[in-house]
Amino acid sequence: MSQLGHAWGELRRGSNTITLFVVVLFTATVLASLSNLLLPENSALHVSTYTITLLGKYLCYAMLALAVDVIWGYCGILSLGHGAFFALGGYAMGMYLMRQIGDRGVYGNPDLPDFMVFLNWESLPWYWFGMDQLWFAMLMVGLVPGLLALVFGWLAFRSRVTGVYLSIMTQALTYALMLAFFRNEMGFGGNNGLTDFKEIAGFELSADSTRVGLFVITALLLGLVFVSSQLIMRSRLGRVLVSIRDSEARARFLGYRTDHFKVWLFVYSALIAALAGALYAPQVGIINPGEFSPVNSIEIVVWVAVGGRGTLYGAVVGAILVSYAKTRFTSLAPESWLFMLGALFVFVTVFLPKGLAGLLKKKQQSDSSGEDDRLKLTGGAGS
Amino acid sequence: MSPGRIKAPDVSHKVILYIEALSVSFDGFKALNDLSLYINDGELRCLIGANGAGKTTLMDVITGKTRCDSGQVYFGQTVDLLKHDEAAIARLGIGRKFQKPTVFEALSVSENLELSLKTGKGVWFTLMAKLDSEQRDRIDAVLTTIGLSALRHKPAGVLSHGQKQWLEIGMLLVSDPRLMLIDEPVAGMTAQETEKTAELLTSLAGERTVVVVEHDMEFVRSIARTVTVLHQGSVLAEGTMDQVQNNPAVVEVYLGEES
Amino acid sequence: MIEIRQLSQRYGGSRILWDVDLKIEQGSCTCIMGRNGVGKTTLLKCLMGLLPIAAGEVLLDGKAIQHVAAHQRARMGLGFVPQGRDIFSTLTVEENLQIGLPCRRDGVKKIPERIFELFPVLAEMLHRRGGDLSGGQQQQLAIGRALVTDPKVLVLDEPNEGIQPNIVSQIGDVIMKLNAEGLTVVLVEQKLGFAKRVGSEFRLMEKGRVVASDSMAGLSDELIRRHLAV
Amino acid sequence: MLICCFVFRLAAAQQAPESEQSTVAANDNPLTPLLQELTDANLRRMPSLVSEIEQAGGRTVLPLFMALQDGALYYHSDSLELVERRESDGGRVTLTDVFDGDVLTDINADALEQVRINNRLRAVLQASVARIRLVHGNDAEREQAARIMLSDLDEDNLVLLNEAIADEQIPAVAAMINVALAMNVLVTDAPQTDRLAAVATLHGNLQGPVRNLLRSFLDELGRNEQDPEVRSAMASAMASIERKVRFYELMEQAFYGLSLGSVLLLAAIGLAVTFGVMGVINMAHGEMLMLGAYTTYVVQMLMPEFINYSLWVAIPTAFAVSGLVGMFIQRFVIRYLNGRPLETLLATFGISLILQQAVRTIFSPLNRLVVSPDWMSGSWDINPVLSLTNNRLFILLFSVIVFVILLWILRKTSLGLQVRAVSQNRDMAKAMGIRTDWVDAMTFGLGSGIAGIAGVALSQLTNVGPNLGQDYIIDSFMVVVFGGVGNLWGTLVGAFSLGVANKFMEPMTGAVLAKIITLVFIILFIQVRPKGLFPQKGRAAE
Amino acid sequence: QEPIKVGVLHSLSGTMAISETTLKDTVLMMVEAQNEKGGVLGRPLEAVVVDPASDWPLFAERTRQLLAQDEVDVIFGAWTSVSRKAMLPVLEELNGLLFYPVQYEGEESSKNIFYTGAAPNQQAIPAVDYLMNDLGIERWVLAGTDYVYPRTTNRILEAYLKDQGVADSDIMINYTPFSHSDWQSIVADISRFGSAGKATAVVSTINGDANVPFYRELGNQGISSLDIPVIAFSVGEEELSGIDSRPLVGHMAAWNYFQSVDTPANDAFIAQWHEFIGDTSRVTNDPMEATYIGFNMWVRAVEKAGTTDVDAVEQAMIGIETPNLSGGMAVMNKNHHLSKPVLIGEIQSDGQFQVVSETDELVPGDAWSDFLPGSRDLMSDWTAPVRCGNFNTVTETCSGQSN
Ligand SMILES: Nc1ncnc2c1ncn2[C@@H]1O[C@H](COP(=O)(O)OP(=O)(O)OP(=O)(O)O)[C@@H](O)[C@H]1O
Ligand SMILES: Nc1ncnc2c1ncn2[C@@H]1O[C@H](COP(=O)(O)OP(=O)(O)OP(=O)(O)O)[C@@H](O)[C@H]1O
Ligand SMILES: NC(N)=O
Ligand SMILES: [Mg+2]
Ligand SMILES: [Mg+2]
Repeated sequence: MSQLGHAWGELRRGSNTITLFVVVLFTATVLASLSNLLLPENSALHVSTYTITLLGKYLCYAMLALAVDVIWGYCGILSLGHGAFFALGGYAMGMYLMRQIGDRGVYGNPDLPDFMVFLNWESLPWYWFGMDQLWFAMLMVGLVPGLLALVFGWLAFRSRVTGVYLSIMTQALTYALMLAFFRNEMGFGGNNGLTDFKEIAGFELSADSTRVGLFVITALLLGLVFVSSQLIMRSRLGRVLVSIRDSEARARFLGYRTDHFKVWLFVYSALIAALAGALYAPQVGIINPGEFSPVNSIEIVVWVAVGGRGTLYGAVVGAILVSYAKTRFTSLAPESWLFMLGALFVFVTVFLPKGLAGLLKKKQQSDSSGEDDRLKLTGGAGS
Repeated sequence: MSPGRIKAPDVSHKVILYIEALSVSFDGFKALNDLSLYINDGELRCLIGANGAGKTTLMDVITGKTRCDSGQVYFGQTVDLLKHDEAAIARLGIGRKFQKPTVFEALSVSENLELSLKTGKGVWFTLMAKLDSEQRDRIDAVLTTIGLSALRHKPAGVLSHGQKQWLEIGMLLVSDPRLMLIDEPVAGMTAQETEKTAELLTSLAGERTVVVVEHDMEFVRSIARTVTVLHQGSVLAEGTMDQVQNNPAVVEVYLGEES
Repeated sequence: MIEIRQLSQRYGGSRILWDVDLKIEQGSCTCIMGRNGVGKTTLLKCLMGLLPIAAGEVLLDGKAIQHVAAHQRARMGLGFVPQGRDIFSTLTVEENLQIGLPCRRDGVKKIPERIFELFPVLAEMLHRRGGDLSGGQQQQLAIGRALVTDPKVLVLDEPNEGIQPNIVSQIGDVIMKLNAEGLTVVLVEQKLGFAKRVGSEFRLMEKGRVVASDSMAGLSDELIRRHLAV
Repeated sequence: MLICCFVFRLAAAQQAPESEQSTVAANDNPLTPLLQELTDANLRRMPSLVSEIEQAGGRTVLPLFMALQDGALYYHSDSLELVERRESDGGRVTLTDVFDGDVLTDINADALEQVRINNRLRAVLQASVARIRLVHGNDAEREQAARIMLSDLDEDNLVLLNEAIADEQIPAVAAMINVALAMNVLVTDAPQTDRLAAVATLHGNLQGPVRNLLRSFLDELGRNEQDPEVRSAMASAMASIERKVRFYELMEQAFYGLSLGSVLLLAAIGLAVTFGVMGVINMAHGEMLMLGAYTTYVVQMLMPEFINYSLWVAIPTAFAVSGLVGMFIQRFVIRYLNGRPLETLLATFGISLILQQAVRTIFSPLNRLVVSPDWMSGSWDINPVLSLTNNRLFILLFSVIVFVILLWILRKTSLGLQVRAVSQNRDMAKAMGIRTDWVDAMTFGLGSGIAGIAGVALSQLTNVGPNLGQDYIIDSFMVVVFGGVGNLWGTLVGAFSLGVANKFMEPMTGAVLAKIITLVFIILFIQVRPKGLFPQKGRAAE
Repeated sequence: QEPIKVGVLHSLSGTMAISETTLKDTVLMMVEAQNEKGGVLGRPLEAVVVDPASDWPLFAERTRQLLAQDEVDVIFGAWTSVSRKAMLPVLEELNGLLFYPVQYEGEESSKNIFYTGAAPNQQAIPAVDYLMNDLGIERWVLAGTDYVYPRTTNRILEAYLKDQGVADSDIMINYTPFSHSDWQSIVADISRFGSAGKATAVVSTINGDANVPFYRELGNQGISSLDIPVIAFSVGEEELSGIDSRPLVGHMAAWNYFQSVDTPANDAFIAQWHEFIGDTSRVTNDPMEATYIGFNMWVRAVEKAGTTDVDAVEQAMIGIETPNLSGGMAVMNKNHHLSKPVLIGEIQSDGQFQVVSETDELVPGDAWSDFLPGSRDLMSDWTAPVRCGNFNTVTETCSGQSN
């Protein structure tokens, strides 16, 4: 109880980034949703369902970026394989959505998804059981990626795999999963993945209201994840994480079992990623092994870096901005958008080492910095 | 709620640290060679010896950083340190200051101290942890002692070399360990600071056990009761400062003529 | 030999060095002293070109070098022994020493025997990784490494930190010997005894400024109390 | 008449060989109408036409058949004269007389039409050629002809073989013919002793048809040999064959493994420099490979006449191109990221996108055609079950040479020493007089240049397209990390062991699963040795 | 006049750009040519090109963008089946119209998609028939990239071959990942499989990028079309232009079109293409012809319907005939698939194919394979009264997406 109170206190006490973030997020969400549902389609202010879906996707990406920032920005664990957890979450949700199709598939088979019918599967593989229940699927959304993160993290962090070794191993992980999910024998639809979803929890996926609903839920959960991550990073736990980032050995000599912390954080981050994936699948309408591709995971890292690692809002902003840029560029300049995107990445790294958030901070600082700094700095020992 | 509490070591035989027949080698090079050493509870022990004699390595073994080839290390009568990892050893109450100051550069000075506090170190504990007023006072006191009060909110990364040395000492103090292993605390300090450190360490002994490695003979002289001299991985001499100082072997390999 | 004029330096927003003026005579052994954090290391790094300066001039033999790249300064005869030694840890002792050879103006391609005469332990450890050496051994290696470049000025930042007493006096002897042979020495040193033994000049720093300079004989107790006491 | 002229040439050609005096007069040469028919026969008629030509012309039609087989037989659309049309690498066309090989200059190449040919016809031609060569070919040709006949023991062939064995001097050829005859003995109702002798001849013979024949005798549903003595002899002959085959298959697998390893090594070795030694997480490494491969393409475009030498030009050129691009990247981007290794990932990822799109824009998104020089095509046939492909052999050799050179540069030149110093402590390196900027640029250029060289090799194995780099980047990182960052030997051992492991798994698991297993293995291996196969040792590494 | 908008949704970057960029250019060429002829319904055509970047979810997003934002009247796009699958729900939700120009695995028929590439029965089955009857092949290697098109095709072929009395032991199936580049052991396996004394052929559904190293390895291991012929369903002129085809002479491909087809229509098309792209060395291929047919049919259908309204055009499409490039007429059937001739070509040393076999009649594309148990009873008919893409002829119900 007292901890809750404490958390609330944290939340209120000068937490203006949190407040600002939450306010902006919710205003935007509410405005967008209302204007989609209430305004007539020809109104200038009408937000199209296309835009809502797009925004929903961006928010999922933002959540994913947040997941990466939590481990990379605060604990120095650079995961080049976070797409794996995202995709697993997406697949768990996708399996549920597939089961919801029921006998409306092209073959009209009430039990087997279409791809199983035409590849002659006799019956549903065991790991598909229970996936027709939303609660069970949601459990799996957390459980499967969570367990994977736990096992992988436990192995890696206990054996003190660090730095680029860890990064490359996470890449190997997602790459291996990609190859595995490509295999049709796995029973996840091979290269095509899962698609042609019809409904979620009884709501037609193609209905505007369902899309807006999913969008709002995504925004809510993003807000929640943001606040909880922010609280974690402000607690002593957050400082321990930073200390592990700076000098893991030293933290160990202070009595912290750094591997526990890292495993815990890794699982937490994987869960966020999985949640993002679960929200992503119904909004985008397809989940396939491409999500496991190492390049996707690198892109996540790029979002975080562009936004500014080590600041949660930076990650969110980076994800949304880069995704938006990609959306715009691919239609504005289909033949040369890669030049622009590539140049953007180079520009940001060279000129904005701390990302966009760093730019913001610098501005704030230069506004308030004065000459009296020297007094604080040259104190010397004792006096 | 104090999950951090750990049973005190069994010091019924007065000895808090047993080191017996310890050997460590790196690629065939013997850094420690059949070394035996006993530290009494509450003692202030100075460890001196030539560069490369194995002093830091000894601390590495005690704190779990380096695995030994053979030998035994006991904390009190019962705790076999070789069976514990770094974190567990730290939680047993063995604190250490490193030869090369290592602090958490991105954290502020006071956060460095906060993390060193003697409290729970588990994930859940730290998630919920909050500084109580007693701890706050303790941090303030230590900040004053190490002279970094004015820099408490600065990231430790911007400290000068000597300031980092002090911060490390501060981190050790605030963690209130049973056994302190201090590697070269006064390197890079002015004479006056050295004196101050000497006072500090002397005042700590008694309640805690302190093992200091230092090359500054003046400093050693000013704090030492028992001095152990290591040479090429084993004990060369042990005794009071005077005894050691007049030991020709020690003079030969370590002190040189002028001291 | 070396002259520093109105040197200022800042780390990001905070200023560390304030209009430092400093003169070092050819053949002198100048000790720079001051409490922790007053900016001694910063000053030396500015001299070596390892930190950008905000304003001011650095002259070597009357030539302005503040815009000369660090590696050029090394080739012009500034040898540096940094605080904390900064040994190339995965290079062997021999390689650590060889690194400096191309700097030599006399074109010698072999590590001079002289180094091993000064620091016999380096000869014993020739093929071990620099990073494996104990702190004291590393310190000797760092000095040896700087000497390989055959410098005109040797710049040392607290060279005795963590060194066993007999080696300290040995290092002192070496410095004095080299100094006597005409090598100019700039030395940051906290230990008064050592400074007094080897130094011919002193400069006292306080909060980023040089507050006193004189020959070593002029280092009064008053100055010590004012600028070095805790 | 033009036809006259053609027939005259034909007659002259038939006169040429001394051994077989043609008695056929020019006018009633039975070949003439057949050859004329060749120009407009449809593909169904062709096989029988070819046999008739063989009957009528004997060995004289061999060049004609060879040209036809290669699709190089053309006829003039008006005169119907048959000519051989060959095109050199550079696209220069030479027309020659089909029979005497004289270069023809008086024929308009544009008026030529190809004599069409398909697979069925090729098979017929192959048999015909073998028959002619068994009698008239040189040693190697005779041996090959006999070998081809092993799988086609019809009566005509047997007659030829029996004739040929009579005066065959060369043991290898005789042995091959004897094998054929022995096989024939087995399938006919010969007495037991003959059959046993035949089996003895076939004992341990690795030729595919021999194996198939013996297998069918041992197969109860096949010929099912009844005579127990013969049967047991056959079984032992078969066992010895299978033992050998198994052995050679193992060799073959090992070679495949090493060869895959050599590709991994080549792909990774440049990364071992830029990533392993310099610490730059170089996501654009794959694109350096790609640039090397495209350089090969451009070089071949520029010297179409000298494809056989093009690689020797491409290697230094690719080194220069990729190296310069690498230096450019280093100077204008990576230099600003010193001490921020993780950020290099981001910037180089951006660069890789730019480079990919750049080649897409310049060279189109399509794969480019890179030709293998003759000396890299084909294979070294050690025996019928073991042959090593030349391109793989060369690449294996090449990878080792590149490795040794790189090792030498890093170990024995001052650049090697300096780059290690710089990557460890830039400031201190500066203070030691090292031009860190220069060292960085050179090293990055070296790593990239080597990647370019690797690209030349890859162009001989796989697609030269904008995605080439993406296909290798992950494997490269895997190899470097598995071997141990900063250790070239680790990269070598890592590459070869992953290659071999993969290839030994593949037959059991298939390519996909083998790759997955390899990845999982690497993940688990790193748990045991968190710094790879050859970790950096010492205090500093902790 | 307000232009009619034509969406072009082919990957211009990423792994699929290799194949798809050409199709984007083809559509642009057709649009340009049509505008020169005065557009459609008197209105000019305007191409809206976007890049889904070989990223499957992006195909869905871009489809939505084209339909909802840009309000295009028709989309020409997609190559891989997965991209089409990703687009399909959006097309149906927003009632868009897609022309899909690539050979595919079948097992689909959407009201909103016209399939102008080959279904398995228009490529795979005739190819196998040719090998079996004309070349006497008895032993089969079904090699493919591990994804749905090869999987389905091979499943159909396996069933078909067994129907024809081929033993299990005479079929070898092998799957490799996308862009597989190390073919040494697989080719060696094929070679061993083929040396058992029976005529052996490889039926290859190996996808684009993996083909170069595959054929190179075949060449280097000395496996010629005489030893073990390979017949491919995904290797066309464009793929061959990146391979040295000299060692491959005699290996085969089955398509509905080859550049070498000698017809006036084809000559004109090739000339038009060369002029448009400004490079006479560029080749044409089957998906281009499929795009060509699809585009012409759409123009005819719009003119017939007098509107670009999707429902009207969809109905107008059925029964439309336009010339194909190989001489005959292509017919759009009720199941949204074409009737086309099937050609088998042998690779020539110049990278072109020589047609060695051609079906006498047009083969109607089959949306649902007769050789798969799940789809045997399904048929597709988008005309009244059935109006269903997957009508079960046994239960007489229409299941799935058409509801
Ligand atoms: N990880 C290691 N690998 C190889 N050799 C090592 C390693 N750690 C220590 N050594 C060697 O062991 C010996 C003892 O080193 P140690 O640091 O314990 O000496 P020390 O007594 O602390 O010296 P100093 O007073 O100079 O700090 C040295 O010669 C050192 O080179
Ligand atoms: N990278 C940095 N960023 C910001 N401030 C710094 C940085 N490095 C040093 N400082 C500050 O600059 C001041 C001078 O540091 P410097 O290292 O020059 O001191 P010093 O005189 O060498 O001290 P010591 O005797 O402890 O070595 C200190 O107050 C330190 O906190
Ligand atoms: N439809 C295909 N070839 O993927
Ligand atoms: Mg030590
Ligand atoms: Mg200093």
